[in-house]
Amino acid sequence: MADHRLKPITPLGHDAPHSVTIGPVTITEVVDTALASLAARLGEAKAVADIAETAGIPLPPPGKAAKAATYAAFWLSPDMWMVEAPFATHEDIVSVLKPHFGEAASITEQTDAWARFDVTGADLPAMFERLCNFDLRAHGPGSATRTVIEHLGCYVVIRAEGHLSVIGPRSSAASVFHALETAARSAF
Amino acid sequence: MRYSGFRVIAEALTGHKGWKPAWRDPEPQSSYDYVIVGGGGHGLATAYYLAKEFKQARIAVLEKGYLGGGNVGRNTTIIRSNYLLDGNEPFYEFSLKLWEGLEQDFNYNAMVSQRGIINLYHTDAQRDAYTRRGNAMILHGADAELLNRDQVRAMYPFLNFDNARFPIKGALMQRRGGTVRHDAVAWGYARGADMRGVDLIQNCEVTGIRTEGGRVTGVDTTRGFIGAKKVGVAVAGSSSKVMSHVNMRLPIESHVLQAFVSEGLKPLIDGVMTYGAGHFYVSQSDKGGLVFGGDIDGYNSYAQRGNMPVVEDVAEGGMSLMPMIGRARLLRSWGGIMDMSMDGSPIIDKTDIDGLYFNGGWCYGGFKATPASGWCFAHLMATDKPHPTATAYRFDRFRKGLMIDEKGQGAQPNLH
Amino acid sequence: MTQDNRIKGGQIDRTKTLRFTFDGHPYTGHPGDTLASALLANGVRLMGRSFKYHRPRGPISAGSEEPNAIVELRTGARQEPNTRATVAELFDGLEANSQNRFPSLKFDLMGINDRLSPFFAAGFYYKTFMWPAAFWEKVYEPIIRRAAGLGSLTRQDDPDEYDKGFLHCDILIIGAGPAGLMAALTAGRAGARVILADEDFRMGGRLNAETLTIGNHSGADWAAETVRTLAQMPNVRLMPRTTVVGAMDHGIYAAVERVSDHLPVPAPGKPRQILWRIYSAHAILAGGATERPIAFENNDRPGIMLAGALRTYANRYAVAVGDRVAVFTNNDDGLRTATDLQAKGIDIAAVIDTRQEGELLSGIRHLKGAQVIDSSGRLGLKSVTIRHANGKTETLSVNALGVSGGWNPNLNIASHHRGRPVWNEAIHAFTPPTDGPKNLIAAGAAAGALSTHAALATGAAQANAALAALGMATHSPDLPRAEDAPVNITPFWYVHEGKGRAWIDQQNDVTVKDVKLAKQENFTSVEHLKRYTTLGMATDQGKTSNITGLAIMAELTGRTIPQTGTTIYRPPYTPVAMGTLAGRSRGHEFKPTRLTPSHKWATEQGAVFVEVGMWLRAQWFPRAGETTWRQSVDREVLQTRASVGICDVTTLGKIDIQGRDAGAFLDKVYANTFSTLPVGKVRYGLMLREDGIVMDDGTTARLGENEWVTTTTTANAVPVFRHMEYVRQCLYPDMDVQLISTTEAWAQFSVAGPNARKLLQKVVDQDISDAAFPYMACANITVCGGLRARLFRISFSGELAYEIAVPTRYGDAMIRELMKAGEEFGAVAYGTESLGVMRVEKGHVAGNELNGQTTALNMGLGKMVSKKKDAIGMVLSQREGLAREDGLRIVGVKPVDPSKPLTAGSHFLDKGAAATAANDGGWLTSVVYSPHLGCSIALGYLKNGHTRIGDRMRAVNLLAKTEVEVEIVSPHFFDPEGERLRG
Amino acid sequence: MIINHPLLGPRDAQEFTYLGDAALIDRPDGLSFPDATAAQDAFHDYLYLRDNPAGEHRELWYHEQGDRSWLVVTRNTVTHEITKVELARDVARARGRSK
Repeated sequence: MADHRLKPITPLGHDAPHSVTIGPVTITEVVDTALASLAARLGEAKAVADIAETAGIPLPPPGKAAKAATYAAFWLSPDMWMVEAPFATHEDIVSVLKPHFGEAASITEQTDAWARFDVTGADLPAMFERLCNFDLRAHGPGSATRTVIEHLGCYVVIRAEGHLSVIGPRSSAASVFHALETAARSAF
Repeated sequence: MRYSGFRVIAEALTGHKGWKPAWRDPEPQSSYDYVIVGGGGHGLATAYYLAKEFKQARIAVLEKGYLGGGNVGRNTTIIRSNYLLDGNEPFYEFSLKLWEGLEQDFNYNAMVSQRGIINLYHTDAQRDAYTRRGNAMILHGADAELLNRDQVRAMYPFLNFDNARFPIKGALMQRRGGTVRHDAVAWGYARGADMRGVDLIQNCEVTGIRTEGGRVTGVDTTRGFIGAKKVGVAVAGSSSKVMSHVNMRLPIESHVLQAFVSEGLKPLIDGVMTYGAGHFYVSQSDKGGLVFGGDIDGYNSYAQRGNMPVVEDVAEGGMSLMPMIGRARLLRSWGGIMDMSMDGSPIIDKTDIDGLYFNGGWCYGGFKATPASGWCFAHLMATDKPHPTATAYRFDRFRKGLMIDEKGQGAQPNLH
Repeated sequence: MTQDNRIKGGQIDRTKTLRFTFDGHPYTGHPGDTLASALLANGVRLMGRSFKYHRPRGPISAGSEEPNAIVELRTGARQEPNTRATVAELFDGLEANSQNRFPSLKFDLMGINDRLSPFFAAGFYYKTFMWPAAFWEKVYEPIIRRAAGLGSLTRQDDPDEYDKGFLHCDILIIGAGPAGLMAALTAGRAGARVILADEDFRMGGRLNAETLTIGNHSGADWAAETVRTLAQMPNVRLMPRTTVVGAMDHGIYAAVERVSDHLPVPAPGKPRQILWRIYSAHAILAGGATERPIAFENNDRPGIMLAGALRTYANRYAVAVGDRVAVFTNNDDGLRTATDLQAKGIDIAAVIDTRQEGELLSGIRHLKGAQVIDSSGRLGLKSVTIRHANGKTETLSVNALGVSGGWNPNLNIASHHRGRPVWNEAIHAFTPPTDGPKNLIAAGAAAGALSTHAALATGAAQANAALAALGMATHSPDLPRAEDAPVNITPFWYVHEGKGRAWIDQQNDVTVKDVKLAKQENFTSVEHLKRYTTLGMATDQGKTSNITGLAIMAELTGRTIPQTGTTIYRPPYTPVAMGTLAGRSRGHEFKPTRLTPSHKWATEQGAVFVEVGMWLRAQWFPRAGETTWRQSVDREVLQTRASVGICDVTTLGKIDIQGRDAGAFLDKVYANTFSTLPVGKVRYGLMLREDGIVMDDGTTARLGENEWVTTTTTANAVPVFRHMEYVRQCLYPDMDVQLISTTEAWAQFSVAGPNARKLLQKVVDQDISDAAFPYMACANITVCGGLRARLFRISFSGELAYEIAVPTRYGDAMIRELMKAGEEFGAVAYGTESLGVMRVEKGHVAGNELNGQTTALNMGLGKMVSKKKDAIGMVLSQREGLAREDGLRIVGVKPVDPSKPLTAGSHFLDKGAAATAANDGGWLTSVVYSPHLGCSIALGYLKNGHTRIGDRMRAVNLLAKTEVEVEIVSPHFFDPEGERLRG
Repeated sequence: MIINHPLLGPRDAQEFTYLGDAALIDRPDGLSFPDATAAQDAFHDYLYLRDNPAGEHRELWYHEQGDRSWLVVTRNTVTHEITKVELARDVARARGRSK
């Protein structure tokens, strides 16, 4: 990371990530991941797949998320993925990815477009059935979808049993967090 | 028979034995001078004015179901003339003036009640737009006032003034706006038309329109062929269906609009109110039900029913505007088919076929237009000239770039 | 009062006593009671007044079909009007009050209406109150409105919370009576995901109300045991207190769960109710049936009930509604009331059976071919008059009468898609339509299978049908033994005898006479009948009245019932609280709030915020000593133009456009040409809709050969992105273009004013001299020692200006850094007001001018529409109505007297012209106070405006009855040559 | 309503934004006409006139709160039954659209 003098704040406006525990669940602001959208240029789907495989970037099919050693990704739209990488090493993620893909893909920094909240704990379906129409009881780890939470388009990525991420628009971080907290209080 | 308070008293004292049918159920004749397709508000009003104002005879109204069973029987009963654009405002003001004398004119109490309508605004830009509109209304001879927040609060202190996502800043008010008992409009026109010799033929669906040498000769119906010198189509959501009989494609899509009524409540809301930060408008009927609605569902539909997203959207608007209605219950919902036009404004025009006239594209604003629509359509059919207040309602305005787009949404009917 | 009418048995918990009040009087009841059952236990039969005639009324039912016993439940802000006492669960401390009466329930002055009833026949109001015309609003209507309504709202904000939620299942089963329970058992054992929803707080349906047996158990015990079994199944979700209120498209059902209505107050954080959207592959309607009354003279007195309800009160709630009871029936089911009640030790005066045929009950006075022709008892039933088959009349002293006219299947949900119910001659009732919602099937009484055995059998069969359709294994369970009595019914809708009123719709006071009058006046279509008489339009939605009214109309017109038709059932099945439908979207949570990256800092500065769509933006930044907003805004503007100002412009939409065809793509979506734009440059673009009207404007920067960033207006960020995807996917699918929104990814600040470069150079790591970074340049740069950023030299204010973007997480630090760097220049932060002032001074269009009704020509930008390429909107923008030279043009407006303020929305009139539409010249779109010009200035659209520069006109605001003489000027008030922004 | 997305399976229609008749895909080329009148005639018919059938209707829906795919949905406007869902991009290509 370049040695500049600016200090970041979290999506909720704090110096450090915020966290709250309600009943069996904990909701935590997560800022340790860099994000970039990766879109195959027209006719380059195969090339992008090959490069990604070499670079260790998983490119999961629609509705899915996948994780490899350094990179993880979830599907956004046809021929487009959100690539996740450790923030500490990939702060300027576009600069890291571009050399791999060259003109085969369009890559756009998305780290700060989103606010990520990880929700961990037992009985998450009981909470999420009050938030969105994503059927957690029928989807396991590795599923990812965009859904609507209190009018906001959010991605829900199931990381593991009892662990998922809600990734919502950064400007509405407080609204997303409020919705999560409220649903947890209602359910538990 | 003439209705009056004396008559009601006299009948009450003699066991109501003297009341006559409100209208006949005639068998269709083999031909008429005028056939109006559609026994809704607009069709009935057209027949009424053709007979009464334009002294025409041999008129029939053909209705596929029962009289007044379309949008005139399923709407939120609002009347107003608070339009912005030159193409619209004179017409709706004409309509409002007709409402003001309607009951005495057709001898039926339709409960025309001018308790006022307010359109709330929540931003400076909305205020500016309402100022523009209010001025346009007054320039056209209508009434308009701009209320500030305190004036609105004095009228409706229970609105959400203190905890709102989009605070109320004021309102455009038209005091002459209000509500009308919707069914009674259809019945009043029907009875008035029937009394003047118009044949109202129910359960008679038009299945074809016959032409000869570019001229209309009559209509095929489920009750046989009925000849006509002139045919006027006023079928709202079924416009495209009926006009497809002559292979006309229209600048219209049919969409479903839901509306709602609550359980009866003691009086809360005197006039009509629209929310400027959500899709919600409301009035309270004389029986006590809150009558309210919002946006159309937004997809082409002939199903006369809607889905949950709009129900919830409307309730969210209502609760945000008036958090005191949380414990009032929604009692009934209904869905009507709206003839959504490409610019949100109607068409009252001739067609390329001689003797075939079209009235449609009313979107969800047709109820308030009923008297003027009937009058202007009758005028057009009787004289072959558009009524002065309806000159802009032509098919060719889209070709010429003369759209009447109050909302500025362009050629996308579901946004109007 | 004590619970004098409480008898043995029932499903109430006598170990606990609950205290409650009705109209202020204290009573007691037990858990398991409803408000109605507890009141009846206490001997209270009178619970309400009817709508029109204010007739004294008691409950006729024990369920959600109740028209009469409706009360205001709770007090204060939680007061719920029109609440059915028959389904309101009793809780300790419950307070209820009667409604629609004055001064008291027993003595109601409006009861005068009952005496005047001949004058209030159906539709009377359509025939009078017309003269004089002005009297309607002033005299007649206020009187009518005062009498309107039933219960009241307190006008206080609802203090409770409501949730919404989403559930998914293979099979939704609606109703947990014998059919629903059996269906759930069958489907649950097969492994299907099942939701079993029931409106009652105790599952079991009629099994709880009857003395029937299933196998070796009582029905109620079998139900309880089955519920226990189902509760053990992880794939079955039991949802008591949950009413499925509507069938939507494609297997979606709306349901309302009453989470906290049985509690005095919801627990903290818990909702009062939840609106569930249930996504089902299949659904089974097992909602039972509703008994219907028989209309006879004075059939509405408290104590006259549906026969089945009398059994419910006795069997389930252990309440004897009366100690001497008669039964009036046309079918065998009514006989059960007599035998059940007699078994409870209640005196049965007689069973009045309209049928001539059939066996007589033993041990009960069973009168065949008899009818009840009248009743007495002002506030409660005292006697009924019967006419025997032989014509003789007899008066029986009774205090309760059970009436059964047969049972109507609760098919409502099945006809929510407008399918027409099917008349069934065997049970003389409508059964569900054959063209109901796809994948919805009915079982049990809802399907017309009225015996217990038939309910169990159809429940299992329909569950198997659903399982088979799902491709799951079916199995036929051994059905437990249960009664399978035939439905012996001879239709009998109303007693023809008598001159008085016989009620059909009790709440709305629609009587047989009203139906006759409707017939007489040719309101014979079912819809006309309903609308003319108000039949079925009360809070009970006609559950006990619609079919009866219809049948009477059929009889009067000589048609069959199916010929006469049926009205369409519409959602909701039972009324739903508005709060429930709104969920959490109310108050500040009505819509999400979007905050700008500098929000925290702006809050610290004491900024005043304004809603801009979902965004909250700083409107202005007051400083100490400033008492009006104008002082703050004038300062911000003057200081920006004098030195430098900083504004958060993050809210503008940003779309990252990449791909080999990005330039060609932009040429399609913008009216002007972009493909020729060099790398490192920015260009202003005008986007048209296909109809030629301006859709949006903004700048597009070319940061690399195939990398572009487009900005949109704040309001149009979402529609423009959607439009671009439409063009990309639907119109030009083989263009190599990739789009993604970066609106939120970058915090973007405008730095404007003569000292903008000096300020920025302190922050930017690269050289940004005019030579290195000229007007309309753009580049990827770094700031503050290495943070990557984007810099655009563009200006909305007309000043030397830049927009600088950094990753959003640094937005807060960046605004602080910029303000610090600007200290030496006296830099100010400015908000949306100052932004507006400066853009009007420059004649830039914004939302008020870009209102979806205006063209490029109107905006004076007609030349931007290239006719050399085929862009969206190019062709239709040339239509005669849009291309006319004498149409509206944008102009600047100044008051001739600088002290006169202008008002946006004022219209232009020529001097001396009358205020009529014919003279309307256009209007003022945007008005600001220009501190530079020292007066109010405006932009406006004026007919032929480009030919009228220098003219004097009037700007009239008829709403405020003001007018100002104005001069029409160029819209470019400030620095028209644009020298400052190139400085 | 539920739209069976060709890539994502059943999705609530509330996630989508509706545009209208899928005939909008068949946009004329504005430079392909002999004169302005012919161009305007063609664009008028294209933009403003609709079949508006009571029955099967092919229409454009945008998965705004999902994957941003434009879809062509074949839906009955009387029953709301959906019989086919395709990616609009595939439909456009099949109808000969390219760049």
